[in-house]
Amino acid sequence: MLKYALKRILQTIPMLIVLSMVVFGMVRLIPGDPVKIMMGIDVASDSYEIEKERLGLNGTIVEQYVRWVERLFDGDMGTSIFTKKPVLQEIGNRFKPTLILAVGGTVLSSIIGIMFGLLAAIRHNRFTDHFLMVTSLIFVSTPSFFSALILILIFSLQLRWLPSIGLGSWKAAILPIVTLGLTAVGSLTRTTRSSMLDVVHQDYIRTARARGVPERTIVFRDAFRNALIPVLTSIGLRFGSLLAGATLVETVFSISGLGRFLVDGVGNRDYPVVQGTVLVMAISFVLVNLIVDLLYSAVDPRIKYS
Amino acid sequence: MTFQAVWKRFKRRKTSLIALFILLFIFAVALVGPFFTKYEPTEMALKNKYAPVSLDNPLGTDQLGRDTLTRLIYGSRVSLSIAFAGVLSGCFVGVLLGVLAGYFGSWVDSLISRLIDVLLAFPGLLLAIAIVAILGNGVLNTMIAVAIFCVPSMARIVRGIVISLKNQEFVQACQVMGASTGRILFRHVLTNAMSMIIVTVTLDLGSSILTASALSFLGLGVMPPNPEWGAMLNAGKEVMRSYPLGVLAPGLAITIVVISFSLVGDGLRDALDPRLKNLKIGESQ
Amino acid sequence: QAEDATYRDTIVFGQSSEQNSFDPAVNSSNNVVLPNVYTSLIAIDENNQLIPGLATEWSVAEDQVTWTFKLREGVKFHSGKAFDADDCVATFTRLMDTSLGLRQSSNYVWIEEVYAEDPLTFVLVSKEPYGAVEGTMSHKSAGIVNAELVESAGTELGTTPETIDGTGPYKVVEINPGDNVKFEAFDDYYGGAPLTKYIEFLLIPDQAARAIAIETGQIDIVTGLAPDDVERMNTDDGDGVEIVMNESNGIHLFQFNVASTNADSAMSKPEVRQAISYAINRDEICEALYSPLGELPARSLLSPSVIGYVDMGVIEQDYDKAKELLAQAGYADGLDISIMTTAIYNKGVEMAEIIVEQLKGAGINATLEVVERAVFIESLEGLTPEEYNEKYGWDMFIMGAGGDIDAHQSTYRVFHTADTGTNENNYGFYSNADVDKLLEDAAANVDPESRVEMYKEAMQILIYDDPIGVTMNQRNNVYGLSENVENFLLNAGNTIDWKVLQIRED
Amino acid sequence: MKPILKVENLTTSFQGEEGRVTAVRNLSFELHKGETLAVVGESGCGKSVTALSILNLIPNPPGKIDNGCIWFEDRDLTRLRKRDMRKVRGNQIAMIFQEPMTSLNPVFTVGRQVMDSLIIHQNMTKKKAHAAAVSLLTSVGIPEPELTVDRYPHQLSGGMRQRAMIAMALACRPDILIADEPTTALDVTIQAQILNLLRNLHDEMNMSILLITHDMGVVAQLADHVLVMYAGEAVEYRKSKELFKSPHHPYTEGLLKSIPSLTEDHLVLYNIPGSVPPIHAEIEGCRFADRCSYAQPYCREHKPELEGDRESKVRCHFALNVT
Amino acid sequence: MNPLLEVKQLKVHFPVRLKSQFRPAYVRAVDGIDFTIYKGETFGLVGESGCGKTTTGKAIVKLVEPSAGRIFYDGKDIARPMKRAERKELARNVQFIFQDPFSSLDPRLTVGKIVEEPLIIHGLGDAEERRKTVAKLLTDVGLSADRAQSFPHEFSGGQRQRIGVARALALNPSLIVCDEPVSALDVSVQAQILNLMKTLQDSYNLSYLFISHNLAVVKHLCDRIAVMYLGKIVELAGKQSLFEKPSHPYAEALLAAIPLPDPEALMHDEPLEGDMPSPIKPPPGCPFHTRCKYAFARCRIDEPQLLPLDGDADHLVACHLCHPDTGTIHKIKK
Ligand SMILES: Nc1ncnc2c1ncn2[C@@H]1O[C@H](COP(=O)(O)OP(=O)(O)OP(=O)(O)O)[C@@H](O)[C@H]1O
Ligand SMILES: Nc1ncnc2c1ncn2[C@@H]1O[C@H](COP(=O)(O)OP(=O)(O)OP(=O)(O)O)[C@@H](O)[C@H]1O
Ligand SMILES: [Mg+2]
Ligand SMILES: [Mg+2]
Repeated sequence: MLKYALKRILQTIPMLIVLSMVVFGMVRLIPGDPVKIMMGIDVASDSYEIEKERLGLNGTIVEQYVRWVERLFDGDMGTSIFTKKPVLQEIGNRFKPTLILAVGGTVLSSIIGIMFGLLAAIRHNRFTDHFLMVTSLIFVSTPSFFSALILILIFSLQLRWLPSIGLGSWKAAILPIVTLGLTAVGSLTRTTRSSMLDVVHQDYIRTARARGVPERTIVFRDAFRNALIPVLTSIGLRFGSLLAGATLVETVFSISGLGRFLVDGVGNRDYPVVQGTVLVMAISFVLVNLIVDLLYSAVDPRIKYS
Repeated sequence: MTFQAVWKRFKRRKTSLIALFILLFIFAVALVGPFFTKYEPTEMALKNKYAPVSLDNPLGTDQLGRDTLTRLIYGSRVSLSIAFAGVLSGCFVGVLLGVLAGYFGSWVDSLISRLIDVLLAFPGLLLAIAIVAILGNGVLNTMIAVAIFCVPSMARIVRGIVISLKNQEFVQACQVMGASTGRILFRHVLTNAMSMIIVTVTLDLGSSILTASALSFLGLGVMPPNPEWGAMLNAGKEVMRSYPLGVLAPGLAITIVVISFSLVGDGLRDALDPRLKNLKIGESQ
Repeated sequence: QAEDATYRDTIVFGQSSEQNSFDPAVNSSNNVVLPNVYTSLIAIDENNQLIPGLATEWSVAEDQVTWTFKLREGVKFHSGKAFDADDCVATFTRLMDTSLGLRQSSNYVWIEEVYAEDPLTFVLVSKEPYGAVEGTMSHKSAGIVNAELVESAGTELGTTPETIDGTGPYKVVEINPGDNVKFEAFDDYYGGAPLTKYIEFLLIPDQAARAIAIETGQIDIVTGLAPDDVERMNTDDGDGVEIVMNESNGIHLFQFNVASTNADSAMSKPEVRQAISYAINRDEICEALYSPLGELPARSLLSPSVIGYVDMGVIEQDYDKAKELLAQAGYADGLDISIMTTAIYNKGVEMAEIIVEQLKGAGINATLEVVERAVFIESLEGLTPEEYNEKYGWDMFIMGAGGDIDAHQSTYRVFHTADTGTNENNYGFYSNADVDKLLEDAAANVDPESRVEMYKEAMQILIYDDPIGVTMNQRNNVYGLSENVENFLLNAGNTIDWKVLQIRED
Repeated sequence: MKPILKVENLTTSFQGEEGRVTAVRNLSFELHKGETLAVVGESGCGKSVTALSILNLIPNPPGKIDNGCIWFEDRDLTRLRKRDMRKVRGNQIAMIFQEPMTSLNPVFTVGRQVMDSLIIHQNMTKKKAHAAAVSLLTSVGIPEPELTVDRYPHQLSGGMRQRAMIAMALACRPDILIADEPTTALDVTIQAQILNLLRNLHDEMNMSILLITHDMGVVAQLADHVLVMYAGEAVEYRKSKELFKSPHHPYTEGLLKSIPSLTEDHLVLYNIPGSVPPIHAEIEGCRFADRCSYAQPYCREHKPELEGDRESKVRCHFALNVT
Repeated sequence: MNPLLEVKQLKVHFPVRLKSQFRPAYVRAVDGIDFTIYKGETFGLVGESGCGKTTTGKAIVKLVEPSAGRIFYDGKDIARPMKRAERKELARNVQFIFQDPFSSLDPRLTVGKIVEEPLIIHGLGDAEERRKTVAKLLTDVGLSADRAQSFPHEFSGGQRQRIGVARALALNPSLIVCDEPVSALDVSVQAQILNLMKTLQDSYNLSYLFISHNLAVVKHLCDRIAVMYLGKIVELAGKQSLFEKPSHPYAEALLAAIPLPDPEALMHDEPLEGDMPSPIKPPPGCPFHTRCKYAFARCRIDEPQLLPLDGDADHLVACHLCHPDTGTIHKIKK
């Protein structure tokens, strides 16, 4: 088990290296002078060389990359052109709200999605099934920025139940998390359902029936545990899309998170910010999938030993 | 399988059939609608702003007195052409990579798989934002973002199918017969993967409309006055209290089109290959 | 108000953008915050009059270059340090040092030297007679900073609550970038203890979200409302929101790129520019877009509240005249131009969209390009005409003008021929020898009456004879207030006097 | 003697893409205490469906028992309430399946799955059940039962898994064991082990076994009686020894003759021409007539019934070797 | 008799990545085997599941790369990398019939197309000629030629296997590798296919490499038989000699394990204990020693060679019991 975990962790390292290369290369793909790009526009000609050196943009591309990574390890992601502050510090200030949204959305959508999926599978091809599938289809297909507006109009403006901005209190967190979570409910419902239906047709379920195991136990113990494996993968993947989707929710609900920071960074051509944010988001996603992978082994003994 | 057989099976799912008709209707409107609209998409009647729903303006007018229906129709052209051009080119590349990786294996596979992994490490929207950050705004760049967004999942799906097909005995039979790689790929592997590819493309079309509209909603994709649906929604948001249709119309348009693509995709999956029913398609959105 | 009313200890502002810095020498955001944290030698009251600030009285010597400021006694910084002339010296010495690269330094290049005559007397000597000394001294960038902090904080000044130390009624206690800033009343403020304990500034970039936030009581004061929302809040009573507005000292303007090489350099011809100006119906635009905000067509390139303002009237739409002018310039068959706009100005996109439609009537076919903030800013970063035309090539672009209390500050930098030849300040490469002369003379003149005459002459040229751009609407400062807010005092410079601001408990 | 299990006129069908498909038609047979009855026949002839019907495990939809009774201890299993049926399953009638690879739940230990029936049907405590599981595993010949009990199915080989399946089925000492092709997926050497085990257990516990297989070798080794099925119908029911000696139905004869022999050499193997009729085909006369070398025009028009005495039945107008 | 195919010291090792291991391990699917197939004969390969039968067959038609060893077809080494022309040349001589009649036919092509495919690949004949050839082939394997337009799913398993045979015959090969062609079929259908294969052998002058785990089938069809165990051949002999005198303990046990379809002949021998070891970590010495009831010390250390039994060059056995006085005894490694 430990060995597997260790191996899995080591496996992500090459992945992270390539990832960092891609993010590093990003800025280089932008037409124009990287020094100017990384500095914003106003770089005085006499300080150009100094800035180039400071930004680590001197030397060959390989040297530059190595230096960039070294700096990353020192926690240096450069300085924001716009706010003039260290990017890492800025990201640190904004990471929590995004994490709350993504984790909250993941938890919410997992609970609803798994519930829906289970119910739909149990009532396969009956009204409940069709109803839940259509509902979850509507959830995935409605743009979150659209549903966010509608939820605000109803729950903030009309009913005055919930705040429409910020993430200051648990009450304020409800609407954004719900908006974000709903986008993932659909795919989790689908995965849970099809995975359940898949499992229910497996031979070992028939074996369990032949042993006289009560139907309820079969569904919740024998089938569910097996069905959970693809659902876990799906949850891991969903976390990524929620992380990115938080951008939209943060925009509508005026939450100062990573996503909005990224979008502002793009709008401001603040490339150090864009680079840093993209890197942090992608790494978080990779790490979450690593955790999910490790969780598998708790659910699926085949991974632990084989 | 013949077209008739597929159609017969497809017809059985009523929801998918309805969705198909909705899509066909929307395509038709996007194609010929502009010849029938009374107004230009940018034509203003400042005196007539926020006109209520009427015969002249079936969906009312916006804050500049522009006819919302007209804009919606023109917008469908933008949104759909971004989706189609982006998805088709992205999926083409994805299929190519997937086939190469799946069929040739070894280092080609390792290389492509790593590339796919890295692209997949960027959640869809993040990838699109990053691409637009590099390329800048505009319709063309949004298409490119959508295209790149489609590549990794398609490549992964195709790779999986190709690997499983490659181990199918009928493909090995061709190898034993001395068939060329090209023949095996095109005649046997691709044709058998085609139904899955078609289904994936259909589902990708839906999710890329969501992505493209999300980009323009963030002010990063298509810019006004181009009547892309996401951009319209963004613009309408400011006046949504005075003119709810400005948000509702594009929002519902996006939702309906995306739902329809999903339903058609599901229907196609069942119709094209009943065996694929429980296959999990690459996660989208 | 009722005697027994109780008041809340926090007032929350909803803002559309953040303060880009809390260093007065760097800050280039609006005037809402800084004057309440730092105070300047001269202050501006709610009637836009100059009143004593940290200086109780001031005078200029016979030589017209030596200004002496008597400083207020017993003033304290937030840190508790006593204020004296050394702080003034440190503040201005810092501003004068162009090598520090501080954003506001360019407004202080006219100063020859500063010194402290005694702890409560501060002397400033200008290089030449300078007409805008009082205006400049009242500017938020002239907010006095703690001399000790200048030493110790260096470039960090204004980045954290610890490095922000002013003499204003409120001190900064918490900064959450991208989210909020919290202020606490400074009880030792020389003007008396402020009435409300805390003020919080919340960043809400989205216009619709701000409107909803004020209507649902999540915030107490809001700016940057959409005209539609203002209209609704104004008419629909019982929603608990009041609209307060006053005339600001800025206008909207579509400026010409005089150096454009498009269509045989059409833009270099005054007739063409005049024609465009005549083709536009400012009333219609203001009516359609800004009427709820009470904004009318601008009557000058300056606002009425600016020292040096003269009413220049409004150009009425006249297609015949426009076509005639075009024909004179050789474009009887029409003209193709390109217009740039951006959403960072309230209704900036819609305004341009209407302009495009209106220009059609004069046979001018305009294409519109909507750009993001970054592209907008990038396009103004000191490009030569060649660079500009190659990269962007716009003939006309949206711009805000004004913003300061003295005409000199609002005109010289942007209308005078640029020495550098770039568009760093003179965005449209405008150059007119007469205007240059008038602006130079007005700057060196300390007599208010004759200055006004010179500015009037310059405006005639800039608006009518050799237009620099198309003046659009005179902007208003518009606030939405919870009806419980009391003592909301606002001046044209968009500065609110926080120390008297209060909000009743519901 | 009263049979322990009596199937009467069992008809089970499935809803297919092209209408309903009858997988088992009008099937009747008896299983006696201590007896091993083998059900043989070609793939798809309805053997598994018969087994599943007995335990009411036909997936519904698409499947359904249309008709017939299954008598067990004076109760008709087809009409039993779900709860009562559950008490029969695994307790009085147990079943093992063909695929030992997929018939065990991969996420639970072998022991837990063996304990399951004990806990459900005999209300054993976990501890007791665990001990019982160990002894069960021992009795089916699994080496190191104390360790294996805590292993997961994928850690066992195919043969071991099948032993575990058998242990699971025997947990409650059922009256009837239904074994659906218990050795088909296994290698011959492993098959021999399992057959040996089944025979020993049968002798020890004196239970009745319903053995489903298509391997006549396995039948010969284990069965007392044989029921031959063809296209959903029973065509012959005999004592095993007699059936191998002198088959009555032409299909049984063909089946036996087409097996390549280890002991004799044939230049050409006998074979039954043609193939099984499509399952949805409605045939008026004898369903085997098309492939039967003895068929007469009469056979194609008249449907034969399963006739004979208690010990020997055949469905043929012109039954062979009948004295 | 001329050797048609000679396999010499063939090894096929597959790298596999184990989930909890860093370095790849190797599955020694085929671990050094030798045999020869003569013209016109049927050579049988039997053994338990996973012992490497299929892999051997696939190596011969180049579906897997041998890790070591040589394969000579008609005297030419075909185990080395080949150009496509050579590959095609080989395809015309050596063909393959697959085990699974369901997955070995492309579901999207008609039966006619499937059988025509090899002709097209090799550019044999024009469309009309090809149509005729296909019709003849279908008739030869006992299908009616007018079913060429049907799709595979419209056929039963036995019929599909006939289609597979027709496809293999299309190029008129001399050797067909048959990988358990009848194990997925019912006995009654199995007999049809076996008979068909015998008939075709005569009319097409074929040699077969017949892979199966069913000894009875092998006995019926084959002239010489090799018994494989864990990637090695443990016994190779003519049919008669093998069935009368199985000399390797494994071959003996295998024979004894087959249940005879005769209630009078009940199995009485104790069956073989245990399972085949994993080919990733094969035991040292004789691969069979872990299950062999005769195993003695030498078996655990020293690997027996495949040598003639009692000087009979046609009956080879790899067992120390049969060759007590050969080979060297390896020292036990500490
Ligand atoms: N779940 C199902 N849905 C539809 N048809 C089914 C189902 N299960 C069985 N059938 C049909 O019932 C018929 C009998 O199947 P059954 O499994 O009993 O055959 P069998 O005799 O056990 O064959 P085998 O030897 O291959 O196991 C088959 O034709 C099959 O197609
Ligand atoms: N591509 C491959 N990668 C890794 N291992 C493989 C591969 N192909 C076969 N093997 C392994 O090689 C060994 C021999 O396989 P092979 O298919 O040759 O056995 P077989 O004798 O044909 O068995 P069966 O009777 O089950 O068909 C098995 O352990 C198998 O798991
Ligand atoms: Mg069966
Ligand atoms: Mg094999």
